Amino acid sequence: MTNQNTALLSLRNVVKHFDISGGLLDQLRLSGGRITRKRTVVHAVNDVSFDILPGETLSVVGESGCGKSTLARTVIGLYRATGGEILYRGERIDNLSDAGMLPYRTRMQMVFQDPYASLNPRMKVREILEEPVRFHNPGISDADVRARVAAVMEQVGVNPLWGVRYPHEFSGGQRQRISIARALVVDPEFIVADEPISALDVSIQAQVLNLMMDMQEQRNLTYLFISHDLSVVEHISTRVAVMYLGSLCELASAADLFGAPRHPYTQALLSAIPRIGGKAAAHIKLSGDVPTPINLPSGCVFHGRCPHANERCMREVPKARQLANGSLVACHGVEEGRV
Amino acid sequence: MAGLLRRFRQSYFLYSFLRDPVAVTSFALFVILASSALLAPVFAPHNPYDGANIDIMDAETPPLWKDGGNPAFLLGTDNQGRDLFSAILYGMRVSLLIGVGAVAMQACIGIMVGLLSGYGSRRLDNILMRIADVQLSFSSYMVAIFLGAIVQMTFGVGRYEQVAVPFLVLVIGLAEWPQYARTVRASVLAEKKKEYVEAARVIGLKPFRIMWRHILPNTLTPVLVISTVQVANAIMSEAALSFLGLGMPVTKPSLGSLIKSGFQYFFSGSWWITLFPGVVLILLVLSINLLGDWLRDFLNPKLYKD
Amino acid sequence: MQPLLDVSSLTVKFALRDTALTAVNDVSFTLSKGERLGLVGESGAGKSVTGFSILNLVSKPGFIAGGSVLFEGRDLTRADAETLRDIRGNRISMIFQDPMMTLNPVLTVGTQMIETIRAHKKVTRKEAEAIALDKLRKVYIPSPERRLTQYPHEFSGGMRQRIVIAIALLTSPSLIIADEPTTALDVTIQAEIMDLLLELCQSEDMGLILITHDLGVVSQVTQKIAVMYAMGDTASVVGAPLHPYTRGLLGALPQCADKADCGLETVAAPRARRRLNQIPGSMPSLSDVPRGCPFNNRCELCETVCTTTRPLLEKKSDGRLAACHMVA
Amino acid sequence: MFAFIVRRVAQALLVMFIITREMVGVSVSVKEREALREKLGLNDPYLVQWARFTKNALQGDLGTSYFYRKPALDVILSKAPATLELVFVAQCIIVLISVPVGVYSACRPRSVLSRLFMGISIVGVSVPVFLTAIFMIYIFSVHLGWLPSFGRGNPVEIFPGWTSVLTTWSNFKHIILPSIALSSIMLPLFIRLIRAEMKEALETEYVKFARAKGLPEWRVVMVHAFKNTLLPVITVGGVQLGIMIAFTILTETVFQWQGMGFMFVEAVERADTALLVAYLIFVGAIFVAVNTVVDLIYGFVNPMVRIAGRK
Repeated sequence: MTNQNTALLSLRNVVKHFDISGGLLDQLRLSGGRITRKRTVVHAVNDVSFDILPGETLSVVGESGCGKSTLARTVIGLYRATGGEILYRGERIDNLSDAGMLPYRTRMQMVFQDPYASLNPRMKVREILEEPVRFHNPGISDADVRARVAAVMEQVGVNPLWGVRYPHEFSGGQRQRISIARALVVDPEFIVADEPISALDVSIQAQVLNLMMDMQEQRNLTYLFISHDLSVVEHISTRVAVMYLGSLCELASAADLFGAPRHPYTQALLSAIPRIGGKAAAHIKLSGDVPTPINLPSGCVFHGRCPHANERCMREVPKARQLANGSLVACHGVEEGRV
Repeated sequence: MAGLLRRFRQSYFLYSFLRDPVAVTSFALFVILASSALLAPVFAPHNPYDGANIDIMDAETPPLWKDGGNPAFLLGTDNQGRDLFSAILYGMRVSLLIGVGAVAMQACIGIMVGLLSGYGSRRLDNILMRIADVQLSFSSYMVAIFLGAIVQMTFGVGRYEQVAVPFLVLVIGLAEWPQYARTVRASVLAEKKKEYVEAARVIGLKPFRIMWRHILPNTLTPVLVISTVQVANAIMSEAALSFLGLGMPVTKPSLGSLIKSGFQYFFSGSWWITLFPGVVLILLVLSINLLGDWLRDFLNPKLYKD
Repeated sequence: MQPLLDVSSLTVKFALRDTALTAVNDVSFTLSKGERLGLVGESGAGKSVTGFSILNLVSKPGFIAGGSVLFEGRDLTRADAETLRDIRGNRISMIFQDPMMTLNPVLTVGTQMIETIRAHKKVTRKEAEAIALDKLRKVYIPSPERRLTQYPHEFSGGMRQRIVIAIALLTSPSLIIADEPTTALDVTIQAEIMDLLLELCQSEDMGLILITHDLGVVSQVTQKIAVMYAMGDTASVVGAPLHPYTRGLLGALPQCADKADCGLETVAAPRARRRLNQIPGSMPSLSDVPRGCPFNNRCELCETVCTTTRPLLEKKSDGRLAACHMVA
Repeated sequence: MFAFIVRRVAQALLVMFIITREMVGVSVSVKEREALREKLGLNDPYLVQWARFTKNALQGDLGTSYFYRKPALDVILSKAPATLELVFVAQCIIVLISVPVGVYSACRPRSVLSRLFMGISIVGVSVPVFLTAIFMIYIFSVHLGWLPSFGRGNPVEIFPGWTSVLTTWSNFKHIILPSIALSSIMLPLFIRLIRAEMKEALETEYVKFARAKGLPEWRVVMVHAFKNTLLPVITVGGVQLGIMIAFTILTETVFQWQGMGFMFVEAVERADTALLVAYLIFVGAIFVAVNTVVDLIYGFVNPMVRIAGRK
């Protein structure tokens, strides 16, 4: 693991559970003539640790329900972690009050998935972009606010004159640019992007990806990039983390991960990407479906579908171990040299 | 201001309104009814509240065009000799006043409760929604009738007259607020999940500001839609209460109490005392309902397709 | 020999209050028995509408405004309701995008399968049930007898899509139209479903029209690819695309920018940070499709003729079809 | 299922608590109040009063009617059959008309007939029940003389304590006008509800899929679309049934129908508080019961609830 002092953001054993059992009444069950109380807990993120280095793009990939979006929202402070620590440049931020979190709000920002839901339909684009500037710089003059917003709009490729329009007057790609602009107006150094392009068409995806890469270059941004699209991740990332059912399976540099995946789940996932001109038959077939995060399997969460699983995998939760090339892999099989 | 006016004139709202003859007609009808009610003292030939003006000898005069009609009384008189036309104008004013007032009250309580319940803690939500459930499980009529009975009993008929209007506003307002609370809560819950709210939280805005500035404006469309229907319902509720003798007293009649006062004479030949206020009541409610219908279709594009 | 399906100059419009918007304009393609065709395009390109109009199932206010769909020699755009009903679900089956929405939540899987068989074949319930069980086994549903009595929400997403495929297979159709069959599913499940679909098409000698936005999926499963853009048909093949839109689309894919194995020689050499090739602007909405070639306002090859005359789909020098003035 | 029953009971108790609490303190008039207060124990703390009232209520004692000089519950039980019968017939009218009309106008939204239905329905919503009743009496009783204008005729006792007008035609004639008047306010709502839900169901993917499967049109409409429409209709239906009982007050007043509603208005005029309280508690109980039944039916139609209940 990288040195804590150099990391921009560190996650230490982060756990996030959601209690969805509802009120006390819903928890009560009549079983065998006795009333029992049963909680229903979604284990969205389980014991995830990694560092994000300044200037890199760390992507988190996984199938739907694997907890990658929850992880993103826990990092940015939308959810409060159930356990573990989140450190920003060495300072703990996961237990701060709203007021204590305020200084970090200008340093960390977020870009959302749905370009239609992420902009308030009742506010003009200019109002949407000016609000964070005014909020974080009380007493700033109107002219300064306008100038700052106009500069950012220019940068992301939205004509500042269009600020008087409402979001519904823009196309999906343009909205996503506005959404990026809203994150950038407070001049952050770290951006969490939760599936920022998955709701867009292919030709628009390329535009937005290019914009994100340009912004990273110009502003020296660090990205935590959440996506389920592996080919996009391969293209944009410095390092990639693979999640399955709330647990981290593998974290490696993009080249290592896509060149020589080590974790059986990563291997299966990569083989499933439809490659243009590739052959379809080469898929590694996984048996069964993804279990629900409500009743987690014992031991390794992947053992039910893993072709290499043995008795130890059912019993013992694998720890993430560092390999020679710096990758982290959480698998007994890799550790024992079986896989 | 001029710019706003111009934008309104070019808006799709106005365009589709003008293209719908039913909407235009009902709007015109509503404007005529409402303005003649508001300006009742100007239009009405007599003042029905002024006892000195009323002569019991004029009672049950038929409308002008019937045998025995009196040119002074266009639509005839009621059983006390009041000019029916004037009484209807004044009565409509009372009905509208109570309807709008009650809805304003429902909306105030309902929006507050809905916002708190949708955006507040789950426990608060549970408490507020249970109260709303209980309130809803008694239909508003029942609550209103019961409270009406109690208040009339405690105040006595004489003093009841003075408090009738605020009381009816209060009772109809209290009876129907859960409609608003549920509508607002449902759309707050839907809006709360949207990413623009999360974006506002990532900016660091305070919950109150998010609730007020970001969520509330996005819940107003359904509020607008149910408001029209609620005004119509409130007017009908008032009429029903008055018809049961628990609403406006006959000395200060609303449309409902006019209908009631005529009911017992209806089958003995004096049909006009009930018929004319009844028709006006129906036209008033119908025009509001038609407008509400159009508004709902306009604001809900899913239904707008057909 | 006549093709299984011959779509020629198909035009679909949507009636609005004052005007009619063209959603599909003059689309033509053919499919022979057992052949697999990919229909590719971005959202709004009219690919789903094309799929539905083959079965004459365009939902209101849409309507087929011209052209013909010849299936086994019969024109489905002019067929009467009874003929259509006989072909739908019997000779041509459809698979929809979201298996969550496709199956009726209040009917058991068994009911939904048996009603399909009995709508087309005179069989008893028992016999219909036997067919249903057989098809469920074909799509690898474990313990199918028990599954027949369950409701859709008791299945996972991948299982549901298998059931939809099993329903499509019930009457052994000669053509399956699959409208984005894996878009709502996860990558690993998606791969399984595509494999299954391909396997079944090959073993039963069924034709397939695969409607998707994913060029990767299409290139693995189908033999022919038609690319649609803003209501038009700009057919070409991925190997070495002719039409500037198809080239742009491929260049926009990260996997093509990263690797040179897409057969795309002309993709701009990757810049420092591997910028993707981007098509400027976005797809026009149906109400303001430009005159001439619908792609002209985003095309780098655009010339005067492109803004005046709509290019027709024609054979180019290497025998492939493309609708473009600028490609020889 | 367990949580459901507990919640229902708790809710019912809460409803009852609020009703009884609100009412226990209510007195008849200012003059009589003081004398009565002591006698009825109204000077005790509210909770004590409430506890006493509840204890009595649980033993079936809802107090004594001043006017009838009988236990209030007995008075209500003797009036209840008339009201329930009226509601039942009105409900039948609503179901029999709203389902076909709603389904038809959802399937053919642009046809002249559908537009006519919709037009009539919005007029129907806008006419108050008592006006419908008055106009109908005028037309069918006074003018045409076809149907009786008031009363219940000579109801026949079909069970001990349950008299009915449904058994003979001459009695049945009495219920025609009141039940139509009562259904007139709910019918348009149901037509519109069924139409809206049906239209939504007809646009779902599974209906499209059913068509693509080549099913006959009647099966697509009546099995695939209509079965899904039932769920919201049942939910709303339960709530509306409660409101309908409230509307019987108006209907029964106009038609002098000797049911609970008529009795209620009389009790208001006679300041018979015990009877008023008993009435509200009785109606509240009916309401809770109806809602429980509706929830059970809902669970029966909706497979997802059934599963959730089984857990």
